[in-house]
Amino acid sequence: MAQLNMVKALNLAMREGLAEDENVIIMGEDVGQDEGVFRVTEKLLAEFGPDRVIDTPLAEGAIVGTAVGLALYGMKPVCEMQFSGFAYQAYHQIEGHVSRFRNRTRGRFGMPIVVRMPFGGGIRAIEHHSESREALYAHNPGLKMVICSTPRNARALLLESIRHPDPVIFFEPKALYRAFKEEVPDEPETMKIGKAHVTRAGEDITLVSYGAMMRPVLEAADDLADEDGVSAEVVDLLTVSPMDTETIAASVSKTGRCVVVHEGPRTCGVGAEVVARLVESCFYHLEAPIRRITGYDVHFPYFAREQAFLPGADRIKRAVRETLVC
Amino acid sequence: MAQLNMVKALNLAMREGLAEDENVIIMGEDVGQDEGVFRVTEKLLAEFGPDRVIDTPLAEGAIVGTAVGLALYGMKPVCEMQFSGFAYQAYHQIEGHVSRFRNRTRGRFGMPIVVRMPFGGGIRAIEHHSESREALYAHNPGLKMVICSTPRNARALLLESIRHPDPVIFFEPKALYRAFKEEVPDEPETMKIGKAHVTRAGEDITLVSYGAMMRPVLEAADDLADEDGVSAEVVDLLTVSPMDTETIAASVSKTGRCVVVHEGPRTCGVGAEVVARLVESCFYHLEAPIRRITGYDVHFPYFAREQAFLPGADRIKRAVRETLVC
Amino acid sequence: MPRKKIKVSDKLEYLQILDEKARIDESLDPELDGDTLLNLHRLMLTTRLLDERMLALQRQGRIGTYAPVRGQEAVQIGTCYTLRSSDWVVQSFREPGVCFHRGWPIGSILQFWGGYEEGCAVPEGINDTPIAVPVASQLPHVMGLAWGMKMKGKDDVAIGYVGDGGTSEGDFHEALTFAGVFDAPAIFIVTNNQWAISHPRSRQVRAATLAQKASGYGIDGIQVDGNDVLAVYVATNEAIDKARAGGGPTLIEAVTYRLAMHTTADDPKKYRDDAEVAKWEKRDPLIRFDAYLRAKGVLDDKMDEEIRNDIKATLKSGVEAYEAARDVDPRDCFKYLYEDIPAELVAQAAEFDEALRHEGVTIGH
Amino acid sequence: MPRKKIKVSDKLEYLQILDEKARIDESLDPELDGDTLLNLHRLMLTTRLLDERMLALQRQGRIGTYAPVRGQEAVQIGTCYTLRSSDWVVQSFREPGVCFHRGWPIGSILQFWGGYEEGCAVPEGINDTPIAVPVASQLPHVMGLAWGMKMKGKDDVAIGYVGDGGTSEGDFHEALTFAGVFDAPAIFIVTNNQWAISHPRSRQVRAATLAQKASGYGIDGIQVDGNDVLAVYVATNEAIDKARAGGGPTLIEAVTYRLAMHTTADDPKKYRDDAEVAKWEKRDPLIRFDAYLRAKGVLDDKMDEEIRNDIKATLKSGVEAYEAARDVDPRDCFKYLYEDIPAELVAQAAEFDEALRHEGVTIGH
Ligand SMILES: Cc1ncc(C[n+]2csc(CCOP(=O)(O)OP(=O)(O)O)c2C)c(N)n1
Ligand SMILES: Cc1ncc(C[n+]2csc(CCOP(=O)(O)OP(=O)(O)O)c2C)c(N)n1
Ligand SMILES: [Mg+2]
Ligand SMILES: [Mg+2]
Repeated sequence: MAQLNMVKALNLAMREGLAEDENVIIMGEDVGQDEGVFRVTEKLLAEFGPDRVIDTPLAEGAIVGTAVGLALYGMKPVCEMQFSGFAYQAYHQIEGHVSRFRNRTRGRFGMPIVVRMPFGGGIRAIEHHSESREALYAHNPGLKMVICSTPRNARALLLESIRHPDPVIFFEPKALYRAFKEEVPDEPETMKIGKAHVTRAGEDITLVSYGAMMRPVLEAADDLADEDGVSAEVVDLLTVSPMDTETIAASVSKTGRCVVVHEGPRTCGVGAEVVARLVESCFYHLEAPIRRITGYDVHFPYFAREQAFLPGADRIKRAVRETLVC
Repeated sequence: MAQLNMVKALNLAMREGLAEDENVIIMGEDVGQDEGVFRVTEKLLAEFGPDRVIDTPLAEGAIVGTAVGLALYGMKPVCEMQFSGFAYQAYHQIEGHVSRFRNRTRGRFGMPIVVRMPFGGGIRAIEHHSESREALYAHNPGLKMVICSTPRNARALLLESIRHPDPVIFFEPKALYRAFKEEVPDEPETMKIGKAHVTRAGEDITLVSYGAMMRPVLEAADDLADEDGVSAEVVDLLTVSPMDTETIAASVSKTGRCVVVHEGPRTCGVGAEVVARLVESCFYHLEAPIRRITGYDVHFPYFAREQAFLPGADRIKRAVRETLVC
Repeated sequence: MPRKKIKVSDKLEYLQILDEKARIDESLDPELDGDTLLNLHRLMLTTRLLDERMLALQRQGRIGTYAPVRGQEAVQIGTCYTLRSSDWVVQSFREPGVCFHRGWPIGSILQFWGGYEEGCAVPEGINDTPIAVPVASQLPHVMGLAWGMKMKGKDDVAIGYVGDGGTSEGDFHEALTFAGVFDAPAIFIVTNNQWAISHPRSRQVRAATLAQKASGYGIDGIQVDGNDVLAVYVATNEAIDKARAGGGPTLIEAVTYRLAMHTTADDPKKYRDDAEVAKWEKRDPLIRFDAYLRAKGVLDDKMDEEIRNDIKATLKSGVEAYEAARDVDPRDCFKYLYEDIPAELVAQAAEFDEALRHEGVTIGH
Repeated sequence: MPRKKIKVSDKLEYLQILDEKARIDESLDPELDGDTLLNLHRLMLTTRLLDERMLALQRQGRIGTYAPVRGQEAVQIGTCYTLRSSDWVVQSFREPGVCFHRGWPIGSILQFWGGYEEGCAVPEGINDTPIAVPVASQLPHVMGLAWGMKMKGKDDVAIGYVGDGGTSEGDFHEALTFAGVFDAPAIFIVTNNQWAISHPRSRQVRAATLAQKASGYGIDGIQVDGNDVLAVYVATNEAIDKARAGGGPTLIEAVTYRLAMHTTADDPKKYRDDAEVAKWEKRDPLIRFDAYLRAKGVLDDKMDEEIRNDIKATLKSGVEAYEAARDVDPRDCFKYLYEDIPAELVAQAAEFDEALRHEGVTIGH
């Protein structure tokens, strides 16, 4: 067991993926010599050589589009988008081909591609470097949309994603890259895609979230226990799509109340989907309206204003308190 | 008053837009000489000349990206994406610039751009020609997302969109292009963006929909009245974003029950947003779970299978009946 | 010295072997044997007759909108004729001739235009991708496939098709950029048929040729008479041989003409003159090659009739196979989306099931 | 005739006027007057000193990550020097020198890197776009602006900047394609500083020059010594004059070097040799021009000191203006999104308001 931060944990998963399957390759802008702008691909070029860890020219569409061709030829490309804000340049390849090939060819050609991208705010970055648009991929049939939240699940989910036969959009909460360390098993560990995780058990209310927002959510849950004697259950979606309705519905059926938290814009976001599923699956257990604490439907502000903008524990606590008195 | 189909009504709005403001231009693939693959731009080149109605090379990114530059220079480009399925090639321009310029420049440069695109299934077209992904644009701050459903509102909303100071993504339900005619006033008529329309008043349940799905929804409402004596109120969103929460909440506060219908994928779709808003705004009036009758979270099938796939009146009626017995 | 000329790619050439009057340039004659020549003829004729049959089927409502290929047969057959089955073909949406030669059943080709995913279910043993609808989006796949071959140490090649219109898309640029940098055994065929729906080649880009784009990527480019199957054959095979030998990518612009409408939903009279079409009718690649073969004594009326009868029989059984397979299950949209169907889709599939049961939906057309 | 050479753009040239030893090619000397020469010097020096100040501010935590421009001053100043205020400049994200000359207040330039949208609030009267972060995405805007000018019958031009890395993006290709077809008065400056973060120019595209890409679009291209402000000046002005006269777009590749890190978050030691940097240090555009001006008698120590003092004063008051304006209201993210704030955003704004009130959030840094 090693204490790793998320960057090292993700790096470990890629090293394992490269080592266990010669068809796995890492490709993207600055992932080789530079070891990634966040150093997530550290030492991989040195260890596996330039045929496995590949610096590409600056064109996201071709990174993903080339990966489609590589996957057709039996490779398993792990692509990096330097920031999720530049994945739109590749969106037509993701929507048009990555997500469709297996279905289109009636199973003849799968797309075992991972598209990794750092997302979310909080690191004082310039415009286009702080957005959270997981909903775009969740809305797109044929993709799995995975978001890690701790070093251990980052490693386990990324390794699973690399092994996965279908395309995975893998969002990395960059605010957590070096935020804390966690014990990560030495032996390859994976977690199933499509399973949410009850991070904290509770009785009075369910908090649903994922990614970097798990931190203020857990902080809020602790505070609520201390300050209000409220027992909040916290569910980390981990896979945003396909969503683990069962786990969130089981929790909310028990607690009767729910607040869902994410950074991305509210309208048609993952929060809306959580609410809709809860209404469909446990309407009669709901004792109060479900609140969404999310990014507002505006552009993520430049970094001088970002801390004020990002949902924090205080906002979550207030929503919980308001929900509890309903 | 003339009886017009939707194609003619949209054409009228563009003619009016071109005539009243010399900064308005129409641009896109095959919009000039060919008059659009659906003939929506019929006679516009002949009438306004090649400086106002412009055939472009085949590159959606540049159509929208060029429009950004034109808008900066004071023009009002009305861009056509030949099908919404090819707008992903321009998504980075829409997300990255069209939706951001006013905010980014603190109001110095607005983006009075309309991006028109036919969407939705039902016309026996090949792959990528039948999708409904309005949610992508609704989720994107800084855009208005408008969807017409009849010739009259098509004309009124498009003319309003052309005059609008902010970018409008204008979805045209191609299945309705020539489906029926409606009286369209001779005098320029507009409708406000951001207002939903109660198309049919009722008491027992609210049906929320938009675009081509309005047809089976209204058919279902009629049938329900005839067959079950059920009085369904039908709300046509018309603007998907910003959504007119007030109108749908008022309706559901009255009826206590709701079914929302759209063609696009369910997860993180507009239906989820409608449900989430109703839960937030009229939870205590809800007497039954809100059902979503939508496209499934799979790829829209090729056309041999599309009629089976598309939500129809029968599916809607069953959902209503199930909701009414809750 | 300070204001100096920069030398760039003076290698760009135009190649024609069999001219419009069916005269051969002996110095360039690839001297193919009689069987090969006849086979090229047979394949071009198959493409032509298949195309005509598709148009008829469309008019009869037995398939949907169709994109005809009349006039472009030499590009299709000349480029794919010598490919191995271990090579990969990445088609655009107007390559029925290529598909046929690569072994796609006629029924399968019909299925795409009939609205069946089955038409994209690439038959086992065929290393091709199915029709790609978003223009030019398939070109990065060519590059990826070719690069995979190089990584795996194979001497195979990947060949991809795009139209003149498609060369304006960003995907074209990015694919060729990558192909050059990674020196991939990729061959990009631009079928310059002069039109992108209603948009003429001259307004697609201001450059005089599309082949000259190659220079910007540091790769070889050549322009060929796309109505001369021998020129197409020779240029492609040079590119293939070079790629197999590790010589990297090539861009081939094949100059031809779309004699018919863009698709059956299109009316070309709105944007082009009959006179232009008539001019190109005279350059029909089949007429030219037919005349050459007859002059050479490789083909005569009797053989031609036999070939036609053969083709008609093939088409007939293809259409029959297509029509026999029209009864499909709409519920399989859930079946192939992922390797394993996730729980939430199991629930949605059940919902769909129930809906269909209630609606008593007729399956197929 | 059948296998014939195709002639393409033999116009591609490389231009250098002032060589690395500060020797001028008299035949190419634009013979600028002393004031102009001094102004070019002053502007390059301002760019250099501003850049140094930014790096210092970043190290002190007074701004965030910054993308330095050291070594590229001649490209910036030479390309924008003669622009009119009615022309438009579309910057990338590494053009502080251009912004300064165009009239952007230093404070405004600092605000972008300090994390304030105010740094993108283009000052009234300036016809420029703000920093564009997604690489190459700004190039279609150049084309659109230029086309607008043409439509409106103006003899203005639009000039846009992109890096060597940016030339690989689809947006580059599409913008130049459109510019050629619509013959827009657009000038595309490729600042080839040899690196795109860690990716070297040689691996960005296999072509020997970036300028030769012009041929694929049927437009003029030229490569200039980007460390020679006179060459940059002359090449750009030729392009500007041509564009004003209706001669259409030009692609200019300015060959230079990014002497510092990609951004302050980058460590170039990971991917390039000190020796390479040292080689380019010797080609520093400021050293070369300084030597030339002194030899010519246009500049001496005293004048240089005066100029430096002037610049320092400007920078000082710019930094002060920046720091004085740091107290901003985060709630204005709702204010500028649309011309009129929609009802649903009014509600969300109220929610935000309340949240801030409860949290007692400190505004600014
Ligand atoms: C990205 C994209 N945009 C638009 C279309 C609609 N469309 C289909 S074919 C076509 C023209 C293609 O022209 P070209 O590349 O020359 O191929 P051709 O049709 O001549 O074979 C267009 C615009 C599309 N399929 N994909
Ligand atoms: C579309 C996009 N992809 C990736 C990035 C991240 N990124 C920022 S600058 C840069 C390199 C740019 O290189 P170049 O175009 O040569 O400009 P330079 O940095 O040398 O000025 C990259 C990859 C981005 N900003 N936009
Ligand atoms: Mg064409
Ligand atoms: Mg660079």
